[in-house]
Amino acid sequence: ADTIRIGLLAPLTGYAAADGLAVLQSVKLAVDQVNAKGGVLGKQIELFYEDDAGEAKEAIGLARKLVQMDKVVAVVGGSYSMPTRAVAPLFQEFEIPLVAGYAVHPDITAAGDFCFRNGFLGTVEGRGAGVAAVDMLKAKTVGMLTMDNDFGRQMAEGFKSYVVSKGAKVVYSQVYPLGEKDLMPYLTAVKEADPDVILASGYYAEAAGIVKQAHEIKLRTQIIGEEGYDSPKFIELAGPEAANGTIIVTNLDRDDERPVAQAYIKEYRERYGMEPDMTGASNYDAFLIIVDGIRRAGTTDPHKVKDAIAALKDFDGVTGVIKGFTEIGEVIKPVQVQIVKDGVFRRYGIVDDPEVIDPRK
Amino acid sequence: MGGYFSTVAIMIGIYALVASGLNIIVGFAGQISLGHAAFFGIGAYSTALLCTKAGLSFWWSLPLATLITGMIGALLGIPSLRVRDDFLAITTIGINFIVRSIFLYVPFFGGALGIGGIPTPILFATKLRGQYYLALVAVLLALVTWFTFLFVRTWTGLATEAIREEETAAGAMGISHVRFKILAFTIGSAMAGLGGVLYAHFVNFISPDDFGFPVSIMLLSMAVLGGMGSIWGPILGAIVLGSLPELFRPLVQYRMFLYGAALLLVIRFQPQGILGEGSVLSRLVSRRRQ
Amino acid sequence: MQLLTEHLINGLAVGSIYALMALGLAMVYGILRILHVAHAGVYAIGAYVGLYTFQATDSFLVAIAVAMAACALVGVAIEKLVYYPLLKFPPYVPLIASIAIFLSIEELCRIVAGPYILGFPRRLALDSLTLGPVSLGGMQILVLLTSLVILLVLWFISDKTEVGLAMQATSQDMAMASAMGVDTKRIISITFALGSAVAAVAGVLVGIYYNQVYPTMGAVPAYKTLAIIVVGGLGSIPGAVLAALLLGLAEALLIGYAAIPLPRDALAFIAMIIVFMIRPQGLLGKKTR
Amino acid sequence: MLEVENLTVAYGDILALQDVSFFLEAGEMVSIIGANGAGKTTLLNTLMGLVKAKSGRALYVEPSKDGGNRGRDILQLPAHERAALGIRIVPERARVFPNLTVEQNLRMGVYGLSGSVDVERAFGEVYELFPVLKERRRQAGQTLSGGEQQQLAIARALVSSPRILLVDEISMGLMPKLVDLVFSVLKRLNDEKGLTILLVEQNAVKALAIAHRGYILETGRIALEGKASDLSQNPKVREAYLGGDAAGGSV
Amino acid sequence: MSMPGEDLILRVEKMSRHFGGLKAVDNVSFHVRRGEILGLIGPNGAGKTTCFNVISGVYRPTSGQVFLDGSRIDGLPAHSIAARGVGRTFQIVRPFGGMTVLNNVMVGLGMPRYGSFIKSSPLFNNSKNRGQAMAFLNEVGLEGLADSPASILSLGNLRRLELARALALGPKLLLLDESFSGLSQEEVGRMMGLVRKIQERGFTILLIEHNMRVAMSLCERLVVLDHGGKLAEGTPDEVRSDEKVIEAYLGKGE
Ligand SMILES: Nc1ncnc2c1ncn2[C@@H]1O[C@H](COP(=O)(O)OP(=O)(O)OP(=O)(O)O)[C@@H](O)[C@H]1O
Ligand SMILES: Nc1ncnc2c1ncn2[C@@H]1O[C@H](COP(=O)(O)OP(=O)(O)OP(=O)(O)O)[C@@H](O)[C@H]1O
Ligand SMILES: [Mg+2]
Ligand SMILES: [Mg+2]
Repeated sequence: ADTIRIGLLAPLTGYAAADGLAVLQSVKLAVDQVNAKGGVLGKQIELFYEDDAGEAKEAIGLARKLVQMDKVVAVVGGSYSMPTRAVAPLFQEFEIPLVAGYAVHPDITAAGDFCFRNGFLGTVEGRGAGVAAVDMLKAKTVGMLTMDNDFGRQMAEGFKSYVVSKGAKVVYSQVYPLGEKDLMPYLTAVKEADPDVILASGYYAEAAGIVKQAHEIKLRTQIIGEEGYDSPKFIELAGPEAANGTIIVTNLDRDDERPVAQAYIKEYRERYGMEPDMTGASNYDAFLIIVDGIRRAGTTDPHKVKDAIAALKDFDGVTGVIKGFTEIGEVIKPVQVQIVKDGVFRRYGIVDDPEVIDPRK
Repeated sequence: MGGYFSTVAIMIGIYALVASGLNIIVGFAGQISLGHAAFFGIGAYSTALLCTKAGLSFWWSLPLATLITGMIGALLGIPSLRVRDDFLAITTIGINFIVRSIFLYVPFFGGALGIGGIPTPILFATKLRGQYYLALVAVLLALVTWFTFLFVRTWTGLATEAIREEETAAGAMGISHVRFKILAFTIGSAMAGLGGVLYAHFVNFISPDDFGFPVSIMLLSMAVLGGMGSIWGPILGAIVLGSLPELFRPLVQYRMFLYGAALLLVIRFQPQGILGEGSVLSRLVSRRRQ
Repeated sequence: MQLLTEHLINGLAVGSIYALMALGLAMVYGILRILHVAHAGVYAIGAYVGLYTFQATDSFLVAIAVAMAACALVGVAIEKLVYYPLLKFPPYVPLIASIAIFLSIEELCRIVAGPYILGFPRRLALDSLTLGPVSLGGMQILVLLTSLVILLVLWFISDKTEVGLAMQATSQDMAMASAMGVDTKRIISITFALGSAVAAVAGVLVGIYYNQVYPTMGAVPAYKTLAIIVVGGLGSIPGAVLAALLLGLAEALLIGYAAIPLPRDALAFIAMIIVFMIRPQGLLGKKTR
Repeated sequence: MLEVENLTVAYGDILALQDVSFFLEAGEMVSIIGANGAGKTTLLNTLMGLVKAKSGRALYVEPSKDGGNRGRDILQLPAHERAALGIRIVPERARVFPNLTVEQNLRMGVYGLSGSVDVERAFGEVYELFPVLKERRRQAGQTLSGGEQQQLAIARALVSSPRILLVDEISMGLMPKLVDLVFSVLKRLNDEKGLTILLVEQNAVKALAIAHRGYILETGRIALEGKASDLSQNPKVREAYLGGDAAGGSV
Repeated sequence: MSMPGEDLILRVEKMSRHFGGLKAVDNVSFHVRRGEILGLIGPNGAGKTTCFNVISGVYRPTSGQVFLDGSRIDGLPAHSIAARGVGRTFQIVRPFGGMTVLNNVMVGLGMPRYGSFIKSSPLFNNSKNRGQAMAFLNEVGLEGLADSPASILSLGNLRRLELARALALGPKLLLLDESFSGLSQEEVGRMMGLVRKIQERGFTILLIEHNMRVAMSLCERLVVLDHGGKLAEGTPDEVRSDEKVIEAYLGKGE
């Protein structure tokens, strides 16, 4: 073929459509940037994207379509855990490299050596949040208000194990269902328990609800959020006043001076007229990791590309300097701690303690 | 035939099977159920647990999980004895939500993570994949359809229909509404369970959201669209509603809208289903016969 | 004690929003015996129209009025174009149609307004009210008051006027009602217009209360309100209100105190099933044979 | 007052009425007699607007405007506008509103008429006629016994002071005492108030006894018409519809 | 009144059925002898249909007992009372509307089979069953409408269908609730003949009727209810001349 075909699965409709859009826009940006510089191995890249609506049963058919009909050589997994987890074994079987952007389920990389992840495991991000809580904020008592899904639960686990190991006490722990808008009953209870910090997970909608309603009932507890908060929408919906001072752990650092990060942020803004977020950035990187793999392999042969990706070292990504992948394909990169100041995310700190960020721990 | 097509065809086959079960409950027994995905899920979870935790093979698990689902269906059919019509419809929505919550919240069922590693069935030392799996689904669907065909022609079928039409009069004819309603729920649920088994071993991993309320809606739409109470209806409905989204796939952003609009148009202008009485298709067929 | 009051007030506010959403549904069910799932879509449309009008005019009242008018139109259109012609078919036929409409509305909202959650540009400046130890948020007052007014108006219409009687008669035997001189088409349209306008109010209030307007905002209410109206007794307006308030309170208290391991949405249905085991016709429903 | 021309009604492919023509003079009581399934109910329901006609006309002439008026075709009007003209029906199977109370059912009878009808008096009259209804004022329609429902249906039609009353087997389910009462009420209303009545009745002896004229309906067509007294003497009619000679009185 | 050793098929003892404060049936006792035609008459709202509903198991009695062939049946579910041989028609007709007239009758034929899974699993639509069902339709004069859906029948025809369906059960006791109302005069005569024929086949019949021509000529005995209680009982001649019955029910008319 005269182009190199790369696939993308993303939730362009359905409950996660907003994330799907950020993913698609970012990857398209990356494709154009690469092609503008002459492509890779002298060929242009052609993107084949499909909408899995965030559902496993949709994704499995589409994975086959990408491989068997579109003949892609590698795939960016730009969707959530459930669909990505469903397709990982298929790509393994087809021997097509898959780099998941932000899906968090452990089984994805466990499917085999063709499956990689450029996002944090929940436990890693949870430990990162733990560092922010006890090491940066010096919390003695903590609370947890956890979103009820795989990510929320794993994160809570990582967080809890870290803070407890550092001697902090968990005084409130509650799981809430996804999509919950009325968080008052929980927050009122948090107010009663009065921990120093609370880890409150959620996607931007729940996050905005938590932060806004906490502001309304004048909750004093410092809120630590996670990558789900990492969206300009969060600040917009919560209102800058309520959002101010919220700390989150994520993988995009807006104050990162490295040109690659600044260029992405600038071009994204210009091209789409909106703020980039972590989901887009992470998949942008996932795509570039594949391109980099092809370039270093010097071929599109999936086995060689896979080996090249596995051998990645100190890759200069938008989401930080990626140290590489573990033998099972989990990314090793620093956790970014950000704080909302004057209505925008700013750097608060970086967690790069190998003990914390190594997914094998 | 590419893998993509067999995937779509397998899903259609599975849905046709599950919708056929719903057809027994709604079409023949007249008990509106909006929670059929719960039984689909119970079948899938049963086989997942039987195979991953108890180490059973697919071929043992298939009948066992079907049976288990049928039994639970009998149990969950009990509300239909107490509440009727729209009350029942909404109660079954409730059942769907509660069953899904149990999958989600009881750690035994794997929580939000679901259950993975459900084995692909093996027959004569070949893994049943792609076309082979499609063949398996087709054979089972044919069996179920044949069963339905017989069911409606038995005294049981007649009694079930009588209850649908007039429960008090059916009672005066010696028909126990308890027995036949529960029976309909049992059979219908067992079919859904069978579909769930096939689904689980095809996708290889399952999670609570695969069996949520929207799936129930889709199943009911299939049964109604094809022609409720007609044996081929659910199959046709599954083919139409299963392939429409695939046809619209190139229209990414507009796909689901078109799907909704298409469903609306069909139901609005063929309210008795594509195969139902007075539909374009059935009129064509009967004209030819004359 | 103060905590308890806060829970109670929050529960009441949430409950009255549920009531507004359920009311229209109960009315529509009352007249056509259709499980009008698309009502939740109308509610989402109300929120969007309210939001855009608010952005354009900066006036809460105008936003509400425009949203009500728009939703009344949409509601009547759904009734005339889809439900009315489907009345003679079994109940699942209009139900499926309703679900298809709902799906289409959700998708249309997403296509037109984008998949994002939108917020009201400026929070309404509402003072909070302090009564002794209890402080009521401005939003809560707004929600409670609006709901109360609407409830009273609807109760009056349905219980004290000839139109209300005609609504009931139409729902029980449409042909006979028209033989008694009732213009049943008009009565049905009035019912849909009223119910949909109330949904618009609910949509706008929810949009402001949580500051979130998004395409799938109707998904949860779509089925939860169904549970509410059956618990209340299908078609019974006071029943729907009672059930909605009870549910709002129960949710607030259970989540606040009992830390139950089930999502609140399952709660509504568990409550429903318990009610049915005791009173199959719902809290205020009439027994029918 | 009502002139029906070539009325044809079909349910799907089944023709229930074919080319039926007849008329009703103002103040007249006309009886329609026919076997089961002949189309009597269909006829009344079509005139009321409960069933749609396939073709034909039914011209309604306002009694007040005497002389050369052409009247309007009520088949083109929706049922509620026919009701507004003063056409009312006592339908087959009573069809009371099941979940409305007795009183609400009666209120439906005067729907939209509160200006033109003395509701209090009208209610008083029917309560006097059927005391059981007053007793059961607050009971839901569907819990009434069959005969009580029938009484309610009659009362509901009478309270509106109709101009044309369509009556479909008014005696169905009523006890003998009430059957006599109801027929005498119909006769009185017809005599004294000039109420125009179209009477469908299986009890043909009674019907022909009080009606002025009659029509015999056979499988959807008018087979015979004439003065009531002539019809009841007609041997063929006696044979087929009056139960032969066994048709004595009721007791 | 019943003599010892008399062959009673149905015994109703001190039966009451109240709805809230309303005593629809209050402390009523009567019996039906095997092979007779007994009429249950009385003013509208007297409680006749309610009696049927209790006997046939639609309602439980508030108090009192019902014996069929000596064994108690009150409170049993309707279907098991039907299975014991009580067939009935409904005053407010209840056809299986979506099914054909023929299948409506088939449902009745199936009665002996509904009790067990094994027996209810054979196919029903064979020529033998069709023939039997058609025979019942013939008796009531509906053979021409066998393949029409029941929902399109006129009221008079629905009454006949109700009767055919109940006959198909082969009941030993048949309860007819105003089965003659709405029938044309000619049909009434024919149906009376049919009822007599059924009686000759050994069936027992309990009927509610407001048509006195029918009640007086068919029934050997009459039980008169009023306001939930028993007002009178006796032969047609006795009842017809009973002042209380005339006052409450028959009226002075004609
Ligand atoms: N809804 C319907 N659909 C189809 N056919 C119908 C419907 N209603 C009535 N018919 C048919 O129309 C014809 C006339 O019925 P109709 O009820 O007018 O008769 P009728 O003279 O009132 O009889 P009856 O004395 O039994 O009440 C019958 O053949 C009947 O089967
Ligand atoms: N479900 C019910 N709830 C309340 N009252 C009822 C109910 N069913 C019957 N009744 C009342 O009980 C009384 C007896 O009713 P029933 O139907 O037995 O009368 P009936 O003797 O059959 O009269 P008819 O000759 O008019 O058919 C009536 O007054 C009726 O209003
Ligand atoms: Mg008739
Ligand atoms: Mg009765």
